[in-house]
Amino acid sequence: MKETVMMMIGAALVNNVILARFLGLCSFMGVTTRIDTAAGMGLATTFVITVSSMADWAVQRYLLEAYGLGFLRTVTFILVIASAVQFTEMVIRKVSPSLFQMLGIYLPLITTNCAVLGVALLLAENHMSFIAATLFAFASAAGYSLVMVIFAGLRERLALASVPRLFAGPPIAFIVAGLLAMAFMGFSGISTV
Amino acid sequence: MLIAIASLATLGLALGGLLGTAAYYLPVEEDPVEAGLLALLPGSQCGQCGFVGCAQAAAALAHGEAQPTLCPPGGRAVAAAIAARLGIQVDLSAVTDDRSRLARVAEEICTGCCRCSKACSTDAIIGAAKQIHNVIREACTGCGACVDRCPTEAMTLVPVPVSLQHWIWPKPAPA
Amino acid sequence: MNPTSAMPVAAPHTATANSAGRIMATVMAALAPATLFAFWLFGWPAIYLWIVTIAAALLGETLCLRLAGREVAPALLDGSAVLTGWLLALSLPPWAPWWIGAFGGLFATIIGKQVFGGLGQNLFNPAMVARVALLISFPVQMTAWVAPLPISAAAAPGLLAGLHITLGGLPPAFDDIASATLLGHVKTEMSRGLGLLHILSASRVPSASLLGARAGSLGETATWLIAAGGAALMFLRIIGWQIPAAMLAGIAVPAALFHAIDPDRYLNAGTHLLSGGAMLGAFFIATDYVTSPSTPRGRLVYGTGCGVLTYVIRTWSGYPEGVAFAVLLMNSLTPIIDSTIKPRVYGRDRTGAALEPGK
Amino acid sequence: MGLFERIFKEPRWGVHPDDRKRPAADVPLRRLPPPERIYMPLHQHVGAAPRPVVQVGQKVRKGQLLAEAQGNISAPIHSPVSGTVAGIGEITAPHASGLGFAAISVDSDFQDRWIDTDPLADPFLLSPEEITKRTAAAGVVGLGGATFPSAVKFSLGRRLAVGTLIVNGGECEPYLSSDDRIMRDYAEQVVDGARIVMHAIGAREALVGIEDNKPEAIAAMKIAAMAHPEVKIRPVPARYPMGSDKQLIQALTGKEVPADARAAEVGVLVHNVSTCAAVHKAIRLGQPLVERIVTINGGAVARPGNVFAPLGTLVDELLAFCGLKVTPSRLILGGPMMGTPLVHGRVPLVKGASGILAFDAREAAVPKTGPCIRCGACASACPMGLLPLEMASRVRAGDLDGAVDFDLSDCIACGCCAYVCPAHLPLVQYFSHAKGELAARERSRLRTESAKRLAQARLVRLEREAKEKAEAAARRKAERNAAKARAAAEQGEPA
Repeated sequence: MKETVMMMIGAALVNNVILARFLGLCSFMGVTTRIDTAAGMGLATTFVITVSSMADWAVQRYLLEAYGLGFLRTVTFILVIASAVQFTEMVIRKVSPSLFQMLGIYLPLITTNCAVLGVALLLAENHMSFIAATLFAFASAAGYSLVMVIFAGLRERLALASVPRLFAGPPIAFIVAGLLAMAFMGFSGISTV
Repeated sequence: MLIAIASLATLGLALGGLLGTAAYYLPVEEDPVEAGLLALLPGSQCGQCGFVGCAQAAAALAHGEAQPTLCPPGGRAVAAAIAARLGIQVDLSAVTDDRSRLARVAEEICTGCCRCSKACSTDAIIGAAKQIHNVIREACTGCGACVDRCPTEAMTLVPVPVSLQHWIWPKPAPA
Repeated sequence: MNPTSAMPVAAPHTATANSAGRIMATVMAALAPATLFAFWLFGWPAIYLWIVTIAAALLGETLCLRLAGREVAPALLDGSAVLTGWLLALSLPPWAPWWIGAFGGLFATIIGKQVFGGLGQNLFNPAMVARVALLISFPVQMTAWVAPLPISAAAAPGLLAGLHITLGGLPPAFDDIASATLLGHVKTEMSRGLGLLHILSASRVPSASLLGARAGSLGETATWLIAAGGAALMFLRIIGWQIPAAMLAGIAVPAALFHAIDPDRYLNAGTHLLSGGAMLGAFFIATDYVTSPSTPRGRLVYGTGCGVLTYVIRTWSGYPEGVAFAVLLMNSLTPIIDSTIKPRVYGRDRTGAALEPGK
Repeated sequence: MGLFERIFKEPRWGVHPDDRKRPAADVPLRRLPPPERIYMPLHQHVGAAPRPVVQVGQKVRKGQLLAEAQGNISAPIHSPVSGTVAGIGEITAPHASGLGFAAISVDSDFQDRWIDTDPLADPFLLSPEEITKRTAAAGVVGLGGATFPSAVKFSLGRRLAVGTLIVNGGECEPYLSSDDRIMRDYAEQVVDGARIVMHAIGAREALVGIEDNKPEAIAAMKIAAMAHPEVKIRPVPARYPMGSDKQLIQALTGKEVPADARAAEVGVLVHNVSTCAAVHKAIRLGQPLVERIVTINGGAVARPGNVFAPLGTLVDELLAFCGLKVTPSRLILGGPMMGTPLVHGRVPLVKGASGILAFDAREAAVPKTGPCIRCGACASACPMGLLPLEMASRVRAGDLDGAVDFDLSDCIACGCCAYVCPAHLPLVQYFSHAKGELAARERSRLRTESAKRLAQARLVRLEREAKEKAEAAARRKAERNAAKARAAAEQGEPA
């Protein structure tokens, strides 16, 4: 129990997908201009990461390892992820056309969001149980969503600040991301997973 | 090798089938964006945006081929509404607002040819043939379509003076 | 008689005499007693470091304003750069080499503040940005603490010796006064598998004395003077009670709870409150206007977050002290707190809907 | 106030500026002799402008109708002097823009001959409707500055069965003392006016809220109200903006007016003390509203005080009457917190002007603005519970909708936020600008909609015309064919 909690905290905060592993940076910079968009992206990605990690766990265990097809791992994982993304896209388009509009190109691009593949590959490396793998994937995704929303909040305020022309736009966003990563370093040592 | 091909093919087929089923149960109606945009535009088909009419402008907006600020008669209200509908940020400072100009007939030159009233998309010009025409202020959008049609240059656009009720405090100078 | 001007002057036509500069000056006055006490404890090197840090902060500010082509004098006179440097100096090891202060001061005003557009625009507390950057870049220098050696003591470095320490580093002659902070000492010993009761009963434990004569940063020693300065600021309505109270409670409540569960593993609440930057953080750092929420209820949430995160980082993470990290983390949440926790508007309920006329 | 309270008590709304009401408030009321010419603006109230009914050269008497009300919300104006109508033209409006508006100028004959008034011994025998009608005919509007036609409020109060009349004697603006003066010198008129208003709206009680920094006014009003237990004098703490309707209602009754609703919907109606006195004059004496008490104050004024002056008097003449020590650096109509800056002194006195301030250079100095440090002083000062810093930063960035999300529409422009701002940001100007922009946007949206309706109507018309044309052509063709067939048949018959 304690190990599971520590593992989840580690996945969400200490080794945060964005701030510590530097994965999923394109959506991190791309759809964080508004909090609600970032939250929508976080939810969509959380769903995709959790579902595809579960499926990938099964594929890894019962297909790739069982038949010695390790070399096919990336291809099959991408296949599974792409399907999950397509499914998510359909649901969002049906349920919230405006969110669909706002996420725009970044929604199909979840497929190539390295955070998704990254988490799946990490799981494949670590040989966790199904439950642990699912929780790890969910915690990583939650950490991703948390940072997305925090960063969107910061950028919303940044949009109102009189940033010097030289730093306006991506430069200041990267500086903020760096400072945020620095703040998250405070968690280091809580969990070693 | 065969196992690899077979397993990939099976996986692909299974996922494809899943998605197909999902697509069947989650159909999406025709893109409502264009219709929504058309509803926001003035519909006077004045052509100042460079498109033939408002429907074409709405289509261009929906496909991202035009800026939300394309509609001069709509002013900032329409530009802001379009930007909100498309979920994009737009700089409204360049959009002029508040019916700055109105058409006026110079009565001493007007020949009563009726060309201007035919061009007006909001029926804002009244007057029968051989009679001096006049502009209904409330109906004029200041689009200027009549100005081009007038053979005697009797139509002009004149600025509307700011009234007490319409005066706006200037934005404070940046500190 | 024709007093026309190009742009009409909008109401109100009268204003308070208060100004940003006056607020900063008051905060500095509130900090002064604690700083002087710490100077007395740590002697000349501490004074030199304090001067270097503030000078670097001012230099960074001037440099950026020059580059941006903006007026330098008004921005310097508002005192915010001095205050940033001052707070940073209070959070450094008192005998740290000069370049720690110089790097920190420049980092604080340039990266922490001016790249955002100057006063009021930054998202993170500049002093804490610099402290964290120093801590993760120069862990050795940033954890080289010394035991207090009052300026009046015979062994204390004098004017020139002090300068030598600041410029050239700690000479071997003073090796025996090298010490650790209480929190740092506990963390190191516990990582060796020792229990808290055992650690604290051993000799050579850094003291947690009430008066504050112990190893630590300048702002860590004079706890009661810091608290008194903070109370004065509250009395003058410069800061509200919400952030300090919530932050101290956020540290004390979990500390008391865990201490009650297992006194061998968790320090008690009093030690937590009197150690490290808890007081300085609660009264002077977390209360920074720019990077904290602007509503009373938002400040309660923010303060509680600062306190709890401080406790969590002190207790479970790799760092012995967590105030700086906690403040930065809560700074990052401030925009979200501000956009979700709003005061109730007259004539509306908490959700923003108009009240029912019948009621 | 104890230490505990200072630290832990939630700061209340509002601010406490130096009131600077004295010595002007203590100087006895003076009366301005009729000026040579007055300029009576047509549009001195909220609502439609009245229509002039006099001609140039016409002889008028004091109180004679100059322009009659038009529409539901409007008010007539009457001549403040006796004399000759000199013209109908434009004069600079008491407005920050310095734009002009229409006014009727009357040359005074210095006789001050009133029209034949119709005094009324007992107004309580009249029906409320009749009182409302007479108040409307007298041109009485809210004299506290809102200038909403009083009679319209009476009808509203009657319709919504308002039980409580609140008489606003708050006068929380610094420098101003015209309401204070009217309560001290004409307390009977105010109390009688309040009772007439109660009768007109059917209220059971009247609560007179007076800030406790006016002890003389409170004493005078208490004596005047002694015989009328239904009129209750209620001192309220002096705190700006206590004179704002919503805040005074809350302080006196504990009720809160819902957003986007009128005070009458929670069973109260607010009238200013000067308005009550004007109602008294209109009903008891039959005198229309042609003059008012105005405070002349400020560092540039030699003999500050309150002056009884005919409406339409130029500000310059009022200032000359009180004397000027130095050339004013700024002229303000109203109080320093919400008043309107005037571009020059050739501006007429209007019904809603409770004070004219002539500031010397020291008072008019505009502090240098700095960046917002997010101290939140504005948020704790805001009597409406808004977040001015958030609204202003959004307006500054051009995000008006974002400002509206922070309830910009609830801002009453009281000026507390800008007053307390340590960075001296012109917050009220940001909000006024945004409100104006939003109103312009709304106008342009309505215009777009109407243009769309017109365009559609035109399309329908063009279609109908085309159809009618086609039908007419078809009919003609059918007729021709029929005629042809008939002709063929006729030709065929004989054959």
